[in-house]
Amino acid sequence: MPSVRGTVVIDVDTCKGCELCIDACPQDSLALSKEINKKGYHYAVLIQDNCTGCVNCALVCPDAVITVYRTKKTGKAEKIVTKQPVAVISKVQSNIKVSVDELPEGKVNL
Amino acid sequence: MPSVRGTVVIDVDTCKGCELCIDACPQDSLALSKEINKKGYHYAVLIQDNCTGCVNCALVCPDAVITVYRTKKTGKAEKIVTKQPVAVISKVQSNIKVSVDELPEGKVNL
Amino acid sequence: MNSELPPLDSLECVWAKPSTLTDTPMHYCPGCGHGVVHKILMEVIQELHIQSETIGVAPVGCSVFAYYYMDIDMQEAAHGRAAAVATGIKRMLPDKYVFSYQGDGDLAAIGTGETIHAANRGENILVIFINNAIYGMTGGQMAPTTILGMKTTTTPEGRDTETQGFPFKITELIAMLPGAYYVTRQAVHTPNVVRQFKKAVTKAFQYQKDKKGYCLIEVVSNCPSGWKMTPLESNKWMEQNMFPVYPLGDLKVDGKLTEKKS
Amino acid sequence: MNSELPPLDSLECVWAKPSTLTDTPMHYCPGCGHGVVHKILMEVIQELHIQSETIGVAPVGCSVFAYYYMDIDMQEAAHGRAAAVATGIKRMLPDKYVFSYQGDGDLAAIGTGETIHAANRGENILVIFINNAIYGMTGGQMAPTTILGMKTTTTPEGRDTETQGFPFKITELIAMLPGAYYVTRQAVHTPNVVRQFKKAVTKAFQYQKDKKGYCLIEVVSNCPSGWKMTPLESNKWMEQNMFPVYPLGDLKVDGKLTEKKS
Amino acid sequence: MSNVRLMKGNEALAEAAIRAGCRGYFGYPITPQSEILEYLAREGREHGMVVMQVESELAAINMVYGAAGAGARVMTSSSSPGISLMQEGLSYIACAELPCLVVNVNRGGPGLGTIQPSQGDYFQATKGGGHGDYHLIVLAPATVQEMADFVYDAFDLADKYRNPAMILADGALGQMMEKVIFREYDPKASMPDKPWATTGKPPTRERNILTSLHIQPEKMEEINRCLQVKYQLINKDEVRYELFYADVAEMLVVAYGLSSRIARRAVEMARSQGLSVGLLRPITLYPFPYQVLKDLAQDLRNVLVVELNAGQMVQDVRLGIEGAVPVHFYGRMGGIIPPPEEILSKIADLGSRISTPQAHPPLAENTKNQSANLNSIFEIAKTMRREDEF
Amino acid sequence: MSNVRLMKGNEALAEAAIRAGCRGYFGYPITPQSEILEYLAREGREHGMVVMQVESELAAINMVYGAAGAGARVMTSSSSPGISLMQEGLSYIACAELPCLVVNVNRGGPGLGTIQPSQGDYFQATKGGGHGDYHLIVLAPATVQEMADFVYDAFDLADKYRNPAMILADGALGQMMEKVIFREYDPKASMPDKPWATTGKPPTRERNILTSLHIQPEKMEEINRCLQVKYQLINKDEVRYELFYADVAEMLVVAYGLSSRIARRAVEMARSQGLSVGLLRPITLYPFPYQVLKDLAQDLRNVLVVELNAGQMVQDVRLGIEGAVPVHFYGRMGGIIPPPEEILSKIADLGSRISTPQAHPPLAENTKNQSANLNSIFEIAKTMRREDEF
Amino acid sequence: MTHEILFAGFGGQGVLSMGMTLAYAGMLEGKEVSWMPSYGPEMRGGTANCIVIISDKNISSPIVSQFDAVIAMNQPSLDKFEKSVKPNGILMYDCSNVIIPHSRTDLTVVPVPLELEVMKLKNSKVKNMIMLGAFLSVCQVARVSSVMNALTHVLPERYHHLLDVNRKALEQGKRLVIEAATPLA
Amino acid sequence: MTHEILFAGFGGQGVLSMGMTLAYAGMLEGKEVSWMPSYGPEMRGGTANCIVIISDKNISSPIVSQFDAVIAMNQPSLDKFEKSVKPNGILMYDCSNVIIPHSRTDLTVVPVPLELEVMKLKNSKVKNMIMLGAFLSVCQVARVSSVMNALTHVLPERYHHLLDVNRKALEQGKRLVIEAATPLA
Ligand SMILES: Cc1ncc(C[n+]2csc(CCOP(=O)(O)OP(=O)(O)O)c2C)c(N)n1
Ligand SMILES: Cc1ncc(C[n+]2csc(CCOP(=O)(O)OP(=O)(O)O)c2C)c(N)n1
Ligand code: SF4
Ligand code: SF4
Ligand code: SF4
Ligand code: SF4
Ligand code: SF4
Ligand code: SF4
Ligand SMILES: [Mg+2]
Ligand SMILES: [Mg+2]
Repeated sequence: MPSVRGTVVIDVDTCKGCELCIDACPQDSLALSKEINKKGYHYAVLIQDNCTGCVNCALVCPDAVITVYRTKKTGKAEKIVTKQPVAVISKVQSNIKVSVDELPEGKVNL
Repeated sequence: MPSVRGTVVIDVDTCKGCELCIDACPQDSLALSKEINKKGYHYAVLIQDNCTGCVNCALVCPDAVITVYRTKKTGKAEKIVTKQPVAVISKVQSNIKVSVDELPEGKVNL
Repeated sequence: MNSELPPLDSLECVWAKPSTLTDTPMHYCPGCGHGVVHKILMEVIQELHIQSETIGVAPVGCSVFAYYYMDIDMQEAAHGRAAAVATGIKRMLPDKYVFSYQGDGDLAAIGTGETIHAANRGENILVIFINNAIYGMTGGQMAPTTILGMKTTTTPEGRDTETQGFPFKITELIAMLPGAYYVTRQAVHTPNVVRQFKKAVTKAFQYQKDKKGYCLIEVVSNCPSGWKMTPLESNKWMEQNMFPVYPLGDLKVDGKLTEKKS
Repeated sequence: MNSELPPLDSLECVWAKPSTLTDTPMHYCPGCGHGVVHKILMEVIQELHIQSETIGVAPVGCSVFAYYYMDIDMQEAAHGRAAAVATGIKRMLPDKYVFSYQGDGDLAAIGTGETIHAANRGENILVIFINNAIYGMTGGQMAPTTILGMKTTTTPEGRDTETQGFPFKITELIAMLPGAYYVTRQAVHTPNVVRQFKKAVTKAFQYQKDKKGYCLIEVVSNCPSGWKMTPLESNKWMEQNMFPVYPLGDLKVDGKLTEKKS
Repeated sequence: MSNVRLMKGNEALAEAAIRAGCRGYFGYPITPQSEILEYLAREGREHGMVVMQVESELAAINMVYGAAGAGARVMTSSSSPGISLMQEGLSYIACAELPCLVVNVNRGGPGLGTIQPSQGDYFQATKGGGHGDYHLIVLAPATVQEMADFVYDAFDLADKYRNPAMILADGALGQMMEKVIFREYDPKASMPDKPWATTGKPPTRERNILTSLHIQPEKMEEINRCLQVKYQLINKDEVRYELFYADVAEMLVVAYGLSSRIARRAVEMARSQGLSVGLLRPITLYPFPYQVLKDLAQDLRNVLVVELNAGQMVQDVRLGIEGAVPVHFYGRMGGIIPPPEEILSKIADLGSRISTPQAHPPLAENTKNQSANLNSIFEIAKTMRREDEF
Repeated sequence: MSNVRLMKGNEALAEAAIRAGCRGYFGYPITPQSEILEYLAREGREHGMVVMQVESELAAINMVYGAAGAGARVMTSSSSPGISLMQEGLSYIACAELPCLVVNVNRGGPGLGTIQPSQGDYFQATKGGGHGDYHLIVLAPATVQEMADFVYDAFDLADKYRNPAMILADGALGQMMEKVIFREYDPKASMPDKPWATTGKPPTRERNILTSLHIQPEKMEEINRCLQVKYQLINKDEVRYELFYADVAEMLVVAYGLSSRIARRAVEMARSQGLSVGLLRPITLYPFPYQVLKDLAQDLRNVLVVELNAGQMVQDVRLGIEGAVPVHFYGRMGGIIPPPEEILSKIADLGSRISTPQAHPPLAENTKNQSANLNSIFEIAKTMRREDEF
Repeated sequence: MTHEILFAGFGGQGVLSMGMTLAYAGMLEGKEVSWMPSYGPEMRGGTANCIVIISDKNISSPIVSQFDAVIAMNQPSLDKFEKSVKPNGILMYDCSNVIIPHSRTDLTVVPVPLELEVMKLKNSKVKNMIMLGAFLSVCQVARVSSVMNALTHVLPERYHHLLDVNRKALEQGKRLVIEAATPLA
Repeated sequence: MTHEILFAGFGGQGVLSMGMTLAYAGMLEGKEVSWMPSYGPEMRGGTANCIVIISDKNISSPIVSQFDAVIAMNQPSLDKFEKSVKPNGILMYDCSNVIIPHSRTDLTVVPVPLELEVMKLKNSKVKNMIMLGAFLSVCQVARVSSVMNALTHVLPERYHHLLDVNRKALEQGKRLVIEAATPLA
């Protein structure tokens, strides 16, 4: 059992099952689920409890859906701000606003 | 007196008096005229009979108004074609033609 | 699985999505490098506390929707004109941070003139250049950086020099310009290169603060959809085929060409 | 003066205006390098007997009227687009000779994209690039190649890098592109450099015949009017101030960078 | 049957270009027309065509200039923003009188807009988006078959008049599939000699110069007058349109391209409901069938113009009708395509008003009761009825 | 008297830009307007303005986009071919609703053309040379004084409506000198807040996004409808024109910019000869004074439109007149400026015809007796009378 | 006779090629045909769809809002387009994926348990052909043989090894409805 | 009162600045003024010219084709513009460079032997000011003092050392015509 223990929380609804985290995990702690999420993807899940909290998976995750925790203080904690819910959509112009509703899912040709 | 003798003929009406030929002549054979031509320029003239036909003046003349002759065969003669009068202006399109009349004199801003 | 660990709130969070990224799920294809670059860029902006001083420019390309994800003021630019738009912003707001985020089609094809002249003027901006060797957004056509022999929808027989010319190494050209202060080529497909990339971004913003001039970070990246591969295949293919043509590393640091480069 | 010489018809003519130049007097200012370049270009075309196989492209700039003087088929191109127009012609007529004749504003400012991509494609054309460090035709504004400190109507205090960036050495960039086969920097202000220049032009047409690809001949030239000098002063100024920034010589021959270059 | 195929509009157009003897294609990808480039990259190259994806639309149009000047049949294609980038080049091409084909598969604008079908580029295509007095010959296909057929016609007209021709389609015509029959066409037979082309000056002729520069205004005016005479000839001889039921109609619907098909369905529905409605479909947008409208105007009570924009061709219709009867407008924008029912209800609405012809509303009519407060634009827009005249 | 100066139009415009609080100029040299850049490079920089000669017009307009988006008053200027290169950028700016000033010192086109004055870019300026449904606010100065004054007005209108404004001048107005008085103007007082500008998102507000991309057609249509409502407001509130003697005139001459001054002299001459002629000078070309024409039409017998082009504004005049009376056209092209006497003789000619109002001639009227043989275009053009309707 | 048919479902369910195959078949039988896809971005929770028109006469509008038949491959499509079927028209849907069924009573409704059927063929990619086969037995808009034929043209050559399984799926779908219909009769 | 004056000659003869100086002087006297150059290329054998209008009222057209006065600095200008002088107008020209003199008889014609005069001043660059001075004594369109004043504004600062010689030239021109006129009187 590694000296540093950690764990990850994955937002499975937003995960796209790209497997990059799985490939990046030095502990082989991750795998794809059998189930699919509501977007139709098999998502990443923690399959072993040997996670060291090394952050590798989080670094390569393109969708930023992995949050990593550790049991031991690293002294870096103050640098890491846990995601706060933020209001993301703004009325940007007197008469034109960009709303999230119009954001397409998946590839768009322009 | 140099072994090779030559001379130049200058189209004084087209000369713009830039003096580049004068500067380029190793024999100091050239100078600007006192008179002005019909364009208002003092033009280049041969002032000494020490021309060697070295072609320097002709090479640097931007307006190609100098013709150079030599007394001695150089073996290069066949490469040099004396200027033949050519018809220069063509009717280029069914309805648009470029005519020399429209060519401006001197700097044009576009 | 995690049953042996204490509950989350007794743990220390060591990595979380930066607060400068919005909660909007990204529209990118699974495994696409754009997402990683977005994430790191926003992480650096958060860490440097410059969210309120940064203006981003997203021209056309898959990342045209970047402003949905980046929680900063942003302008969408016409295809190829990001460097000009960024110049306009920066010249009016010289004390703000300005970056553009451009694809290879945008930066190295239609925007060649703007790209090179912004660098040559030494515009004090950061340009993030995603080189995925293809036009992702329009469905997989050849990009200027497409490597020889590579098949795309417009080079069905593979890119050949006769009609299509050579893979265009614009980053090498830009490094030669006196106005360019920091020019580097990075990637984001493994944890280590992501760490490198983050350093590069941090450095570039610092340079911009110090008014050093033009910084360019090329990211050699994948396009699983355009290349018709799985994300993992695409990363492997990228290492094997793109890195030889586009080797990673710094080309110019502190206004000086690196050894490697010459 | 010539009274001691035999009459002209008993002499041998060793230099005369090439028959490929029309009789139309050129509109250029006295002492302007454009005329010399025209003359040599047409001389080479005459000597190679390719008048009937050559198509020239003259974009906007002082040389926009080149087609009045060159007795060959010619197209006038929009400002900056000569490389694109030449590409269009060459691709339709691959066995003809195609050249473009461009100023520094045309080639290195508005036409940067077209210039670089034609080179990168290795278009089998010859580009003659007149670098006079100024916009001659529009009355003496700064060009991308204007040297630092040089006064023009748009840099009344002299070019400074802050607003205007650096003198843009596009020829050096082009030499780096694999599609470029022959890249050289020449001048035309003394008999000897004119001879050199003529050799370069001859070589470039030969390469084009052999389908070697893109050739670029930069001519560092004067603009007495724009610089507000006499022709002789301008040539001196050019030697003293421009040659250090734009040193003459070959940058790339037979597809290989020269010693000098690296 | 081998010549009958089910094809996307974009592909049909590309295939026709090959058959029309097009020797060069220069383009840059943009949705919704990248299939043209992609199809030609596959099929065109096989037929020896020079097919180049180049660095930009600007480069593309100028390569077309050079290549057309070299005497070849050549083309480019793009969609709205890309076509905007070509405006300088088009003005040069028109003035130098170079025949070529430019395809605009119109999408919703302005700006980056959407990729959905639109007719928002009508003005740009017909009035000249570039500088100076010039015109493209503009053909507006309404079917995939016409996407193919008009390629031949466009090249032929371009060659005949030494004038750039444009096919103005839209995203839907580019993407939809229909049956196409490729008619027999021999490019060699229909291509005129091009003695003006810059192919290298043989000793037997004087040199050819292609230019649009004429520094003396007198000369430039002469050039312009030549162009105008040419446009008059085109206006006299090349107007094309289709009329449905117009002979017995009180109301005339005018629409082109995709919207003409929707309108036609609506007209059919309206007639089956007993309304006296006809349809005019301009096929050439430049030259525009002004005279047809003028002739019809006598017997009409009402005109309805349907476009996928905010009202552009409606100006040409009004110029043709010259105030003889009211001209109404119905438009959708941004890539929205109205179903026939929507047009039908507009027809029915106007039909019921036919008995009381009203004065033609001024352009700003609908703003009358609106507050000038700009902050409320958003609210105003929400309450605006679509059939408002804007 | 210190504020009274004798200046070239280009210089007056540049000086006014400094006084109007313009903080950024991005441009590229082109005759006949390079003096604007040159003046600002001298004087503007002294006043702390960012004055940049950049790599192209394309770069310039997109720098304007960025800089305007950053909340500053900014501008660019060019002449015809350069303006054509800006069309994509203008469409983006219009859709993203960024206020800025674009100056077109129109020269003779199409193509490279001449450098002499022209009004050949009217369509491009007023109908939108770029793609999609958008409009610039277009002001047409006729004096050097107005070259200066309209800079303030253009910036104010641009800011008020968040819309790009254009000053459409011509080579003569740029090059001629007249007396100019720079009126008091406090940019700070007249510049509205720009809470939408991308200046960096403080924690106190949501982020600002400037875009013209709306991938869902419904959204894009909404954007378009907002724009159209804005244009209606502009049409309602911002139409500007000048009327001379129109109240008592049987014939109305319509002309703008330089040609309006020549026409005005001609009208004065005609009136002194007893002819009943008035003059309408549209000052805003967009919005166009349609309603004024409609109102005047009742009492007129005849309209003559004078332009330095082949007939562009005449279409807008016809749209306003709606067939009520014949609308004639007189135009010179390619940089030719007719003297007042030339217009006078046209007025006199029509005046004598006033008693027998004739049907409005079709557009192609003058080609009727012409052979369709294209080879003879050159000859036809030579014999064409200039007052032909084309 | 004119048939106006809408095919709708998630992107990736083969909705577009289903329509394209039918259109091609119509063309093979000498009819006028049009196929209009909803191109562009797949909207969040939206549907991909295409309109196919097959007619003896020229087709005026390729876009209509009321259909003779709607084939819905998922719940959102059913929800969205049920109302777009003309009175007495056909509504066909994959009932294995649907929680809220149809509600109109003036239609010929054909729910098809695609999940079940596709398992029989051990190939989830051919759902669309099963559905198309089923549709053909409800509505004789084209002969099955023409559709079989059409497949050869519509499938890119690199997929021609899948021709057989696609044809089987078609036939299975066709039988399905005939069988289902028999006991009812 | 409105004066419409045309100055014409070769480029380089100072024709444009002659007009500009007069226009400036008019402005200094509170008049409306306009100066319209023939900008653009100097045409082969053509003339540079400018139209100056000075008026008490607003100036409508800055371009006219008939002038109250024409000042021609060379033969081509005389040839071209003699016909453009209004009846009873003024035609003034440099007679030292003219071979074919004027022919109209309905004008006040003032031939000025500029070559001669300029030699007196030993400065060939001030021909234009001599001519302007001469014109001012024929036609009181502006006071000489205003023109003197105007010169300060019209001459770029780097040429201000030439102010004096220009003023002298003006005066010389003015005297010239007065003297010439005296014996005639
Ligand atoms: C003027 C113009 N031309 C073309 C397009 C279409 N277009 C949009 S993005 C793009 C290229 C995308 O490639 P890249 O810049 O490499 O970005 P990626 O999608 O690969 O990240 C093109 C050609 C456009 N929007 N505007
Ligand atoms: C689109 C466009 N922009 C600007 C111009 C004006 N213009 C004509 S030539 C020129 C630059 C001339 O400089 P250069 O290319 O260096 O040629 P040179 O005259 O110095 O030989 C410019 C800006 C133009 N004709 N077209
Ligand atoms: S990298 Fe992220 S998106 Fe990809 S599988 Fe892992 S958690 Fe999911
Ligand atoms: S934090 Fe490290 S060990 Fe834990 S799952 Fe992620 S990559 Fe594996
Ligand atoms: S040929 Fe040589 S020597 Fe003779 S004049 Fe010319 S430069 Fe002088
Ligand atoms: S170089 Fe030529 S133009 Fe110049 S002075 Fe000599 S002869 Fe005359
Ligand atoms: S198309 Fe390519 S670049 Fe675009 S989002 Fe998908 S994978 Fe990424
Ligand atoms: S302006 Fe300069 S480049 Fe142009 S002709 Fe004169 S000297 Fe030559
Ligand atoms: Mg890319
Ligand atoms: Mg230059």
